[in-house]
Formats: sequence, structure tokens, C-alpha cells
Amino acid sequence: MTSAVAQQLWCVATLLGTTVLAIATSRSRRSTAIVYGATLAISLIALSRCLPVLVAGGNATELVLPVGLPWLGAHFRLDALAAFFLAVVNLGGAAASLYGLGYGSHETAPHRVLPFFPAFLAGMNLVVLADDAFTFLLCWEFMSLASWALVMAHHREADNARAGYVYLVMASFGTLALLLAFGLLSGAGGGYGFATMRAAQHSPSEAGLVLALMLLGAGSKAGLAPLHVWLPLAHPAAPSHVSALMSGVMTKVAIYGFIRVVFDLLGPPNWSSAVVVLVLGSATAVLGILSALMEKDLKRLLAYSTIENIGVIFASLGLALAFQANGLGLAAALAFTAALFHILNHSFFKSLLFFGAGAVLSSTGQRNIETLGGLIHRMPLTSFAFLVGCVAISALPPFNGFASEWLVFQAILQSPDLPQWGLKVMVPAVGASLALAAALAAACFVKAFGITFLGRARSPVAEAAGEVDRCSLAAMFALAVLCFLAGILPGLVIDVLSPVAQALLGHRMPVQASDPWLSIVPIEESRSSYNGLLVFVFITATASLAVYFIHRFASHAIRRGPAWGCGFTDPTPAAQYSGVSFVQPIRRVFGTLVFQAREHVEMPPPGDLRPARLKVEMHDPVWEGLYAPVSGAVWFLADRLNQLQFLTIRRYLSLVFATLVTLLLVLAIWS
Amino acid sequence: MPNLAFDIAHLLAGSLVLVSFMMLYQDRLYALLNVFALHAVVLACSVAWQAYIQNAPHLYVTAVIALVFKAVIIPVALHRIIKQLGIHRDIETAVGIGLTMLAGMGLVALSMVLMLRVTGTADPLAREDLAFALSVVLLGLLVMVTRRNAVSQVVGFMSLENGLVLAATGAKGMPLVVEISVAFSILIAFIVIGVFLFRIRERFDTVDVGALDEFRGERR
Amino acid sequence: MTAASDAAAWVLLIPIGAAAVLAALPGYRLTAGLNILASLSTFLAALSLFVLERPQPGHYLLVDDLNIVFIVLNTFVGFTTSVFSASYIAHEIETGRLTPGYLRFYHAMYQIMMFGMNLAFVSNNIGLMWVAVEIATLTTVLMVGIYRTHAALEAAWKYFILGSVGIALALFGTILVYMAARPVVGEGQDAMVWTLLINQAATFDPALLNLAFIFLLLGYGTKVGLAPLHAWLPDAHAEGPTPISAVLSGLLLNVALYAVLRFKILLAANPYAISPGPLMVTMGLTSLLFAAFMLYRRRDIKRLFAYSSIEHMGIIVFAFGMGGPLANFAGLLHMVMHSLTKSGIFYAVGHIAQVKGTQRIADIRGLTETHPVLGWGLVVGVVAIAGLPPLGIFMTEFLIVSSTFARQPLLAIPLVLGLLLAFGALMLRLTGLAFGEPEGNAKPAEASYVPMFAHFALVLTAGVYLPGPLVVWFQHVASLLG
Amino acid sequence: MVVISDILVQLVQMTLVLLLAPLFTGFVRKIKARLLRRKGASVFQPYRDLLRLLRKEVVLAENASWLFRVTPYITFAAIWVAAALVPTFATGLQFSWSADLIAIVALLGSARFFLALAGMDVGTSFGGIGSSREVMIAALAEPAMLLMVFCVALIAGSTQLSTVATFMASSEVGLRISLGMAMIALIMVALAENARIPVDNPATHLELTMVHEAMILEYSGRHLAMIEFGAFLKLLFYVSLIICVFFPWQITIVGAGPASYLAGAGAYIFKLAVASLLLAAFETATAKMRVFRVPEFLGAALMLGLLGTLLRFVSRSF
Repeated sequence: MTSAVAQQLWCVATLLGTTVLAIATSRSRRSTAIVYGATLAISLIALSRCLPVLVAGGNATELVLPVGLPWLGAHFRLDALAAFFLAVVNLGGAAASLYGLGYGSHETAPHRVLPFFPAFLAGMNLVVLADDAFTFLLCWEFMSLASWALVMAHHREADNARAGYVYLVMASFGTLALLLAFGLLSGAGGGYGFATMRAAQHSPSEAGLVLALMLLGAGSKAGLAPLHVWLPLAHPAAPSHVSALMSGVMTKVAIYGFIRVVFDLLGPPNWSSAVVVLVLGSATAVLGILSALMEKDLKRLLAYSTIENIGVIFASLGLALAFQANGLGLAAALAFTAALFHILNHSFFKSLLFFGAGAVLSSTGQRNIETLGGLIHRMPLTSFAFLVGCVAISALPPFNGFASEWLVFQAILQSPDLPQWGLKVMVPAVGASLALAAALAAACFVKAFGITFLGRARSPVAEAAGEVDRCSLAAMFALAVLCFLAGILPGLVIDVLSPVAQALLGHRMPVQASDPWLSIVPIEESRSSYNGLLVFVFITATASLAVYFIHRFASHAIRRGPAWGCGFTDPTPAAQYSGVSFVQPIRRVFGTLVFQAREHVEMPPPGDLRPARLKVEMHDPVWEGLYAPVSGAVWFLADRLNQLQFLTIRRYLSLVFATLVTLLLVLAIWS
Repeated sequence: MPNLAFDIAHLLAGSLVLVSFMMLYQDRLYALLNVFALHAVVLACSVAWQAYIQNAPHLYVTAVIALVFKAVIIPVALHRIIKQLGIHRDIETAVGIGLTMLAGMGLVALSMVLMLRVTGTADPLAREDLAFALSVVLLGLLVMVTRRNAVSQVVGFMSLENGLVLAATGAKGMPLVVEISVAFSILIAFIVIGVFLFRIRERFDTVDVGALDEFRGERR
Repeated sequence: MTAASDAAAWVLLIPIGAAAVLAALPGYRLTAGLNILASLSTFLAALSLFVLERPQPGHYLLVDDLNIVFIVLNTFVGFTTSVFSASYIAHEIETGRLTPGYLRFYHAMYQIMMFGMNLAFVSNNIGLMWVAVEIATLTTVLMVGIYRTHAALEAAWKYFILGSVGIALALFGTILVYMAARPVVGEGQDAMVWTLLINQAATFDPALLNLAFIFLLLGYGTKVGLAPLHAWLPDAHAEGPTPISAVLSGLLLNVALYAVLRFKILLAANPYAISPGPLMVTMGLTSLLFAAFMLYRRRDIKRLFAYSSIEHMGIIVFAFGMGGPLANFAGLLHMVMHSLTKSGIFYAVGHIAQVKGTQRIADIRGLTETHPVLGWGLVVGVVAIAGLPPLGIFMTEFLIVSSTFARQPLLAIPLVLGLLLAFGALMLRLTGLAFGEPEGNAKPAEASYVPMFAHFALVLTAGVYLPGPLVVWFQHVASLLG
Repeated sequence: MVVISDILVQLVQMTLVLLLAPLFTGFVRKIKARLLRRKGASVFQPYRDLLRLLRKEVVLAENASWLFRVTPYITFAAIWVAAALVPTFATGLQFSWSADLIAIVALLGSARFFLALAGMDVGTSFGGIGSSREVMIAALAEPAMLLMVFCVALIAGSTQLSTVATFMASSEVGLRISLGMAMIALIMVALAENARIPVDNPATHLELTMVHEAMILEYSGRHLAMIEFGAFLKLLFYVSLIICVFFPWQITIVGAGPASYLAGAGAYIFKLAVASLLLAAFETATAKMRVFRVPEFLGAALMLGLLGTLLRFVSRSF
């Protein structure tokens, strides 16, 4: 009987083998089925092997392979935290593989997707398993690289190529930040093993620096503002099931890195570091969802919404840090569990939504929601699954998104126990911004679902759309069911997550399974409780009651007629509200401040038959405020220095001469 | 005798530096060549003197090479090139003479500062010699970077190399000196031939940067 | 004479003998084959050095742990390049860029160059080493100019002039070392023998050593391509035949670096001399940052990778400048990885330039579509050179950055900045070259892929798994470097 | 025994809100009419309207999907469940722990989410304009509401409405500035959420100014009845919430005798009457705002909620 970690590594090895297989069979027509079938099977096996570790909460198993850094070897370790993230990865992987079985047949360049897909999965699994800095970073970058290759699958579109470029540079930036963090953690002696780092003492300033670097490194991968700019470019560029993996799973792996270092390796946190995480998290949440609202590309919208959720998760982790720093173990466990729960939930519904977007894309060839509409009639099943995803991500009961956000809010309500005034005052403000983000998320997904699936078709392709294949639907419905189950049975999920909190924080939330009626009670019943199951039962019961009474006692008659347009019935679908017009009120309220949104009306002079046009001008504050100047500076310097390529030999000699004289002068002064 | 030997070596090395200075303020090519020939002659004397006092007959070979090759053949060849290319009238300094001289002073001062730190364990003759050699090397480089013309740059390079020979011969018992001086002569011959063959490259310092752009495959 | 000193001699004799034969023989197929054969046997001779017992260092030849790494690497890349060169030159002859007469010259020069480089490694005499480096330089100058085009001649000329100045500076440094050694070691040959020098370096005059090191650093640094002494490097890489670019980047830079390292060890052995670290760190960082910026505006594909070589030389010099077991280990490994990767890239680039008929980056697009093997080969190469895992350079950059940050946080920042900048530039160009709507000639390439993939396979293996004995070896060498 | 009585209370509560809701709206309308010196319709008119609508046939737009037909029931059910969980005359509802204040707010959010979707389903510009404005208002009202919840919860130490009411009814709470601010915030949110003046006008169908009515413009017959009923319930819910949180006097605490239940119910009816008077008076005295003034109005509510939360630390009872 091999140990749990060895089993996981065998799964990874099989995944890498699948990559080789994919290259070997790239000419074959059956390649798609073979590869996705294999990844589906492997993911499910890996999932089934890691869940026992999570539930049983057994001891961590370790393994050292004689690869990687020669004097260290590659350390792997499977503990509760790793098991949880492995579960997230492999669940997402399995769903994406299932979806890929159907969606992959639409792929125009399968040889650019199939080899990298299993490699990407393998990379994510390995990051979670790694137990020394070198292996961790190696796998981390390998994961980035594989996903980059997937982003570049449709490289002929200039936008995708740019997206891939920005992505890779940001990934590299993040890795370098992590590298520095690990350099600091390992010390000059090069103690790269996580066990060594865990045992070492870190001074407060060092710990602060490591945290900052982790925020840069893991944050850039996860999409923390202002390092998120690559995310809305890269995630949509990949094939949809890969987008789902990137958004739903890879960002979580980044968060895993953050948790592993900050909660596990760094030792007891400092409350001031929590402030930074809280501020960044809540700012990311609001900025992310506002950007999502302004977006009309469905996949980009989803990517921005990922940023929002990452913000929520980070805010929650910040709370956990704040409580942990003050020795409030129970509250810390609550916040931490809330973060983990949200991680799980987000991986469910974001994958589901990306699958839906992929279904729309493969059925209509469109990602721009302004050209869609009325798909609920033509893709009823897809639209139902997508609706479930929308409700879940909007944090509405009784679905899972609400359960985790509710826990976050409960954690925020523990803030009076914090001794620091700064935190006392700040945490409610964080709560306000999270509430704002949640409300805006609902608005955003009303828009996303409403414009895409409701109303009348805005283009011929939307008119001609059809339902997608069974595998895709099966993947979507599986996730929808998971969203629902996690929503009505949150207590069970919390109990599964508790060992992770116990292992990292030394505290856990109370056991929920024993509570009556399966409700969740974070602290005690008189303070707060929530029961998704009952809420669901109540709503169903009352709604059924209403339906019963009405159909029993009231009129059944239905007459179909044209929609009423106040006397101006306009048959063209263009008269409907568009996505841009839908968000106009919100754009006016928030956009003028955040995006410097301006509306210009171009009114043709009287007699001119051209239509009047309303133009909306928006600026991305992060890109224009941070990235454009940096890239401008780089190009400016590159231009300046480039003149050195065109000097004459005499000038080159002068350079040599000047260097010589300088060094001699230095020597004369120094020695 | 040791004192006299030292004084003469010192004198010769010192005059080499002086001649290097003379090169700095020549702004006509012919004059520069003549001064260089003088430079080579002084070097030959210095090397011969070292051969004598060190009792190292092989150094005479180096002295002869310096005399024949650098004081005669190369200047003559360069004369011909200048005539053929018709560039003898060019004023070819890139930096003003005054400034160059000042820089030269600075360089000599620098080399003195550096060399005088060398402790007395090294033999004083070598030490002084080396100080002058360093000055000559630096001045040679200075000539190279302040002249626009290929010919005068070759001259600068040769004077630099003279500094090396001075240092090498001053280092008592250094092996391979002759070989090195032969190798350098070949190198210089290559350069001269290069200048001669590729007339397009007659000027190191092309004003037209656009033309260079084109050559370097970096067209916009 | 033991067997090993024989082997060391063979490493020198085979190339020089082959050069004589190749200069005389006509015919392309025969000479190319012979060239490969000679390179292979040199490589085997170098490998045998590992197995055989080491001889006592003589006055001229020396085989120790440090140089054996270099020799084996050198002969290996020399061998693979000769394989690549065979298919590359065949194409050049077909298109008439090279005439058979020049071919003879080319192969002879190739072997002389190998001889020069090997000599530089095995020589136990700093004067001999200097001579060897110069032989290697001069032969490459001739090879760079072999196409006789305007640009090639200009590049060769520039290389020649700057190289000559470098030669002169290095010689002056060598003389200074001799002067420093003479009072201690005694006059004559002995004061130039490396093994004798290092034993007594502690008693040398520090001021002379300091001065010597500056001249040596600048002199050999010119060959290494350290900014701002680098000017010859990009043009020489771009305008010569691609096998020569590969050898220049992969090997010649190492030769000069090896020389710098030797003198660094010497200086480190003297407690009163300045520590060479700060100088090297400064030069390394300057080169890294400078090259990183220069990468952005490149329009010529070979120049692009030439600048990338400058960048990597900067990193290596930085690592050696930092010193310490980790950084030295990383520096050595980085050097090996860079040689393998960069020459591999040049193999790809050579064929790409041939099949596309241009070296302009803007004219080459979508390689992974038109020439999948070359295109993906290039992707792998650039990914490797940019320091992405699982390839070898990642490991070394990991070690360099993390160990630097733990010791000198402020130095790590420009280092990381430079790495990131260079990464951005390389990826920008790679995106244009390998991806996008294909442009230009799409006819299949007649290329030999074996050398390229052999290199990449080695780099990949090293990135994941380094054999234990090799590691012990490297660690020992790293400790030698201080 | 306690359980049975609690379930009983819960059932009574559910029926009570269902029955009272139209009456409350009718009462407000009547008072408004009287204040305007009109006679006004009977207070029972809302019941008649509902019955009339229920009897009529549904005219469904050709493009309407299943979502359009399901939404009225979902919204009705969600609002009813929410209203049923607010202690009106007695705390200790059997199921009040199944959803705390945050969950109740979210339940209303669910209702609005579906209603906004339904507004877009038919594909006319009116539905769109209504939905668009509705979500904008919600985007501000919901955080304001949650902040109010935070403020109250931080003072009461619980988000459980029964606990809050019990706590507020006890004598240990004095007047607190935070609570005052939270109350004002809640009232402002309530006005906005129920489409009352000055945010929206429930009585108008003037196309450019309407929000809620535009959204449900396509509904007719029994569907409209459910939506209207939902709106009545929602108004009652908010008033009950304000009463329960800020004026829980005489509310029956768990375990009290039957007499106290009667007293609690009586007090509740009385408080409702007062509230309707105030609401009608306020609506008569103010004018409707332009749509883009609403964000400022709600922003003020948000700020009040936040201020209330922050001032909690400095304001102890007077």
C-alpha cells in the first residue's frame, strides 16, 4: 500500500504520460476523446484518493524524490490543506475534462490544446503537493507555462497573442516575487525545505517583507488588484474549459501558495499585515466587480468577476490573520473556513459559468453579449445551468455562494473582539465594501444572464443557436448540482474543511453535523445561524402552495400576444435594452469616479439622416495609472539605450576607455 | 652601475611618455606618423637597454622588431596609405588638443598614484618602469579615442602596444616577451592591411549614422 | 607522461592536425564529415579525462576540476555544432553564399578555433592562456567576416579592433601578475605557472594584483561581452555564419570567463588584495540591465540572442561575484546551461533564417504553424533561456536570486528587475516569431534537428534531475572558486 | 410543548402577515387620500384588486420564457418567507434560526434578482429600463441595509432577529446615536426598496420616471397578482422589521402566557397604524426625486449605516 502522497504523485505521473500520449496521437481523430477521457479518469481517481485524507484528517504523508535541487531532492507532502486544494483542483479538472469531451470536438487546433491540458492539470497538482521552495516554484512556473501554451492555442488572433504575453510577463513577475520571498525565508544557508522554513524564526520586519512579497507573487497569479490586469486578458483567450480551470482552479492554487506561506511557514502573524490584506482584498472585490459590470465580452466579464471573488477570499483571509494575530482562534477559524468555503464554491460556479459561456461560444461563435439574446429558448438546458451559476455567484440563498459569504459576514461581525482600534474601525468598512461588491455582483449577473439568454435574439447567429452536446451539459449540470448541494448542506462542507483550519490555526469551527436540521452555527445559536436546507424547503413549499392555490381557485387562461410597447411596437430586437445601456445607471454612479466614464452624444445637424450616436469613453485606472507608465518608461529607456547600438568604433573604444579609467580611479580611491 | 642603469632606464621610459604626449598634440597625420616613429625608436632603445642590463639577449630581438617594424615599415606603409586615400590634410582630432592634454596629464597622474602604492618588495626599476608603461598604455588609448581617422587610431594602438612591450621588458625574466611582440606585430600588420584593403572603412568615425543603421541590419 | 596527460594533449593535437588536413582537402561532404569526426574524437578525448588519472600539472598543461568542466562542455558543443554546421553549410553552398574555397578555409579555421579554446582551458601558464585566447579570437574574427558582405566585414572589423584592445589590456594585466609573482616565485617561466602562482598568491604584492585584476577583467571582459565592452558581440553574432554565432555564444564567451575566474581565484587567495566580488557584481548587473533594455528594440533575430548572451554573461559574472557555495554552484551550472541552450537556439535560428531567407524579426511570424519542429524548438529554447522551468536555467536563477536576496537584498532588486525586463523582451519577440498569422516562406526546412534537441534534452534533464556525482563535482569546483 | 406552541406562533405569524399586508397598503393609501382631501378607496381595495387580477386571464408576450412565468411565484415565496421570519408580535418563532437578518436581506435580494431578470425576458425597452434602474438602486440599498444590520448586530451581539428583538426590548439598551443612524438608514432603504416616494412612485405609470412599475409592465392577470401581493408583503415586512428592531416594546418574549400574546398582537397592530400614518404623511409632504438623485439618497443611507457602525465604539448609552 503506497502512501497517500505517493498515490497523488502517481496520478500526476499519469497526467504527464497523457501529455506524451497527446503528442503521440496528435494526428489521430480520436485523440480528443482519449486525452479528455484519460484526464477525467485520473482526476476522479486523484479526487477519490485525496478526499479520505481531508475527511479523515490523518497525519501528513511525505515523500522525497531524488530530483529537483540535487542536495535537497524534491519534497512532497500531503496534509489537510494540500488535500483540500487537491480536491478543488481535481474536481475542477474532472469537470473540465468531462466538458472537454464534448467541447473539444469544436476545437480548430486540437494539437495546440491536448498536450498542454494534462500538463496544466499536473502542474496544479504538483504545486499543491510540493514541500520545498524549489519544487514549489518549479511546479508553479510549469503550471504558468502550460496555461500560457493553452492561452496561445488560438494564437492567430492578435488579442490572444498579446494576452499570452502579458500573462507570461506577469506570471514571471509573480514568480520572481515568490523567489525573493523564499530566498528570505530560507536564509543565506539555503534551507529551501518547507520544514526548515517552518522551524526557522522570522523577525517581524522579515515576516512583513515576506508577506508583501507573497501578496505580489501569489496575488499577481490570483488576480489581486492592481496586479490583475493579465487575468481578464488571458482567461478568456483560452478555450473555455481551460478558462474555467484558470479562473476556477488556478487562481485557487495561487491562494494556496499564499496560505501555505503566510499561515503555515511564516509563523504567528502581525495584526498590521492583516490590514494590508484586508484593504487589498476589499479594493479588489469592488474594482473587479465594477469592471465586470462594464464588460460586454461574456468571458471577460466572468474573468473580472473572478477578480471580485479573489478579493472576497483575500479579505476573508485578512480577517483570519487579524484574529489569529490577536489570539482569537475561534474567530480566525471562522474567517479561514469562510475563505476555504468560498474557494470551493467559486471553483464550482465559476467553472460552471465558463462552461456556459463556452457553450454559448461554440453554439453561436460569439462572446460579445450585445449580439446575443433569447438563448433561453434555443439552449434551455444550458441557460438553466447558467442561471444556477448566476444565482450562486450572486450570493443568493439557498445556493452555495450565499453560504460562504454569510460566513464571511459572520466573521466580520466578530470584529468588536479585536483589540486594535484600527482594525475595529476598518473591518466594518471592509464589510461595507464586500456588501457593495455582493450587490454589484447580483447586478452584474442580472446583466450577464439577462442580455445573453433573455429577450429577443440580437443577431442571426443567436437566432440559429442550438443546444450543445451531452458531455458539456453533463459537466454543467454536475457543477450546478454541486452548487446546490453545497448551498443547502453547508454544515457538512464546513465539517470537512475544519481539519484544515485546525491544522493551520490550531482552532476549528464547532462541529456542524450535530446541529439540528443541518443548520450552520458559527459561534452559538443565539448569535447567528443559517439553514440553507430549510430556507430552500420553505421557499419551495410556499411557492408550491401559491401555485396550488392559484391553479385550484384562480384563472388558468393564458393568451399569447405581442409585447406591449406603449403604442410604439418596434419589431427590431435592436430596440431592446443592451448591456451597455443596462449598466448606464451604475456607470453613472460608480463609473465616473472609477473609470472616468464619459458619455458623448454625437448629434448630426438637422437634415442629416445619420443616426445620433452615444459614445461611452472609459479608462482603466490600473492600466493607465500603473502599467502604461511602467511600460512607457521601459520603452523610453530602451530607445535611449538603443542608440548605443549605432555608435562608431571610436565611441565604443571611448566606452572601453572610460570604463578602464573609472575602474582605475575607483581602485585609486578605494584601496 | 646599478644606479646608472636605473637612471638610463628611467630616462628612456620617461621619454617614451613624453613622446606619447607629443603624439597627443599632433593634428596632422604625417606629423603624427613621424612622432610615432620616434616613439618606436625610443622604445627600441629602452628595450635594448633592458636587454643589456638584464643580460637577456633575446630581448634584443624585440628591440630590433620595434626598430625595423614599427619605426620603419609601418610608418612607411601608413604614409603610402595616406597618400593613396588622399586624407593627409584632414584635421582629425575629435576632442580639442588642450582638453586631450589635460586628460593625458590626469592619466599620467593616475598611473603614478596607482603604481606608487606598489610596495618596495617589487624591484624599484620594475616599479618605475611599470608606472611609465601604464601611462603609455593609457595615453595610447587616449589617442585612439580622440582621433577620428583609422590611420591615427592604428598609431594609437601601436603606441599602446609599445607600452606593453615596455612593461614586458621591464619585468625581469618574463618569458614569451619576444613571442608576444612578434604576435603583436602580426596583429598590427593585419590591422594595417585591413585598413588598406577595406577602404570603405577608411574612417572609423562615420558621421552618417543612418548609413551605419543599414549595415547593422537594424533598419527601421 | 601518463595516459591522462596524453589525453590532454590529444584534445589539442586532434584539432590542430585536423585543421591541417582540412585546409588541404577539397570537397564539401568529405570535409564536413571529417570535421564532425575530428570534433567527435576531441570530445571523446576530453571525456577520457574524466576517467583517467590526472597527471601532475606541468609547466604548460594542467587538468584540474575547474577546467575539465569547461573542456568537456567545450568539446561537446564543438561536436554538436559541427553536426549542425554540416547541414547549415550545405545550404549556404547551395544558395551560393559560400564558395567551396571558403569552405576549406572555414573548416580549417573551425578546428583551429577549437584548438585555441581547448588550449586556453588546459594551459597551466597565464601567458599561454593569453596566447590561446587570442588565437581563438582571431580565428573567429576571420570566420565572422567570411561572407564578405558589407555588414559582415564591418562586424568583423569592429570585433577585430575592440578585440585587439581587449587583448592588449589582458596582456598588460598578465604582465602585472607576473610582476607581482616574480619577487615571490622567482624569475622566468615559474612566475607564470598557474599552479605555482596560486600556492603563493597570499604573499604577492596586493597593489599590483589589484591593478592586474582590473586590466584582466576589462581585457577578458571584452571577450565575455560585458557591457559597456560588449559592442563587438551583437554584430559579430549577427553577421557571421550561424554555427559561428553558436560557438561564439556558447563557447568563446566561456573561454574568456574562464580566464576571469582563474584570476579571481588568484586574487581571492590574497587577503590584502581588493575583493573582486564588488567589481564583478557591478559589471554583471550593468551587463544584465543594459542587455535587458537593448533586447526590446532588436529587429534582427540573431542580434536578439546575442544580446541575450550578454545578459546571461552578466548573470554569471554576477553570481561568481557574489561568491559563496550556492552562488558559485549556480554560476557554474548557469554557464553550462547557457552554453547548451544558447547554441541550441542558434541551431534553430540558423535554420529559420535560412528557410525564411531573412533575419528580420518582423518578417518572420507564425513559425509554429509553418515549421512546427523549428518553431516549437525555438519556443523551447527561448523558454529555457528566459529561465522558465522545467529547464535548467530556472534552477540556477532560483539559486542565484534566492541566495542573493538572503545575503544582499538590495543587490537582488536590480537583478530581479533585469531578469524580468529581459524576460519581457524575449517573450515579446518570441510571441511575434513563433505565433500569429504566418508570414513568409512556408517551404519545409531541410534541417538537422538532432543537435538542437540533444541540447534541449540535456537542459531539460538538468532542470529536473542532476546526477549526484556531477553535483559533487560542481560543488567542489564552486568551493574552489571561493 | 414549547415546540408545538412555537410552531403555532410561527403559523399564526405567517398567516397574519399574509392577511395584514394588503390591508396595510390599503390603509396607507386611504390616509394619503385623506391627507390630500380626497375620499380615497376603501382600505380593503387591495384585496379586491388581487381577486380581480386572479380572475383575469394572463396575456403573455410571445417571447416570454418559462422564467417569466415562474418569477412571480419565486418572488412571492421568497418575500413571504422573509416576512414570516420577522418577529411581529412575538419572538421565538420556531424557524427564525433558519435564517438570520443577513439571510433575510439576501432572500429579498433573490426576489429582486428574479424580478429584474423577468423584466428583461420579454425584450422590450421598458422592462430593460426598469430592471436597469432597479439593480442600480439595489446595488446601493443592499449594502446600506447590510451596514444597518452590522450596526444593530454589533450592538445586540447577534444577527438573529429574535435575539435582537429580545435584546432591544430589554432595559439595558438606552438611546444610542448609532441606533438612531441605523434606523434612519433602514427607513431610507425601506423607502427605496418598496418603490415609495421620493425614490419611486407606486401610483404612477409615467414611463420615464418609473422604476419598479416599468419592470413588471408586461405582467398581467394572476402573475401580476402575485407580484402585487409580494409588494404588499414587502412593505409590511420592512415596517415590521423597523418595529421589531427599533420599537420592540410589548413584544411577547418566549414562554410568556397567552395574555401576553394578545397584548403583543395589539401593540403590533397599533405600531403598524402609527407607521402607516407616518409613511403617508411623509409621502404627501415630499416630491419624487429624479432617478439620478436616488444614488445620492441611498449613498446617504450607506454613509449613515457606516457612521452608525463606527460611532458604536464611541457612543455608549446617554
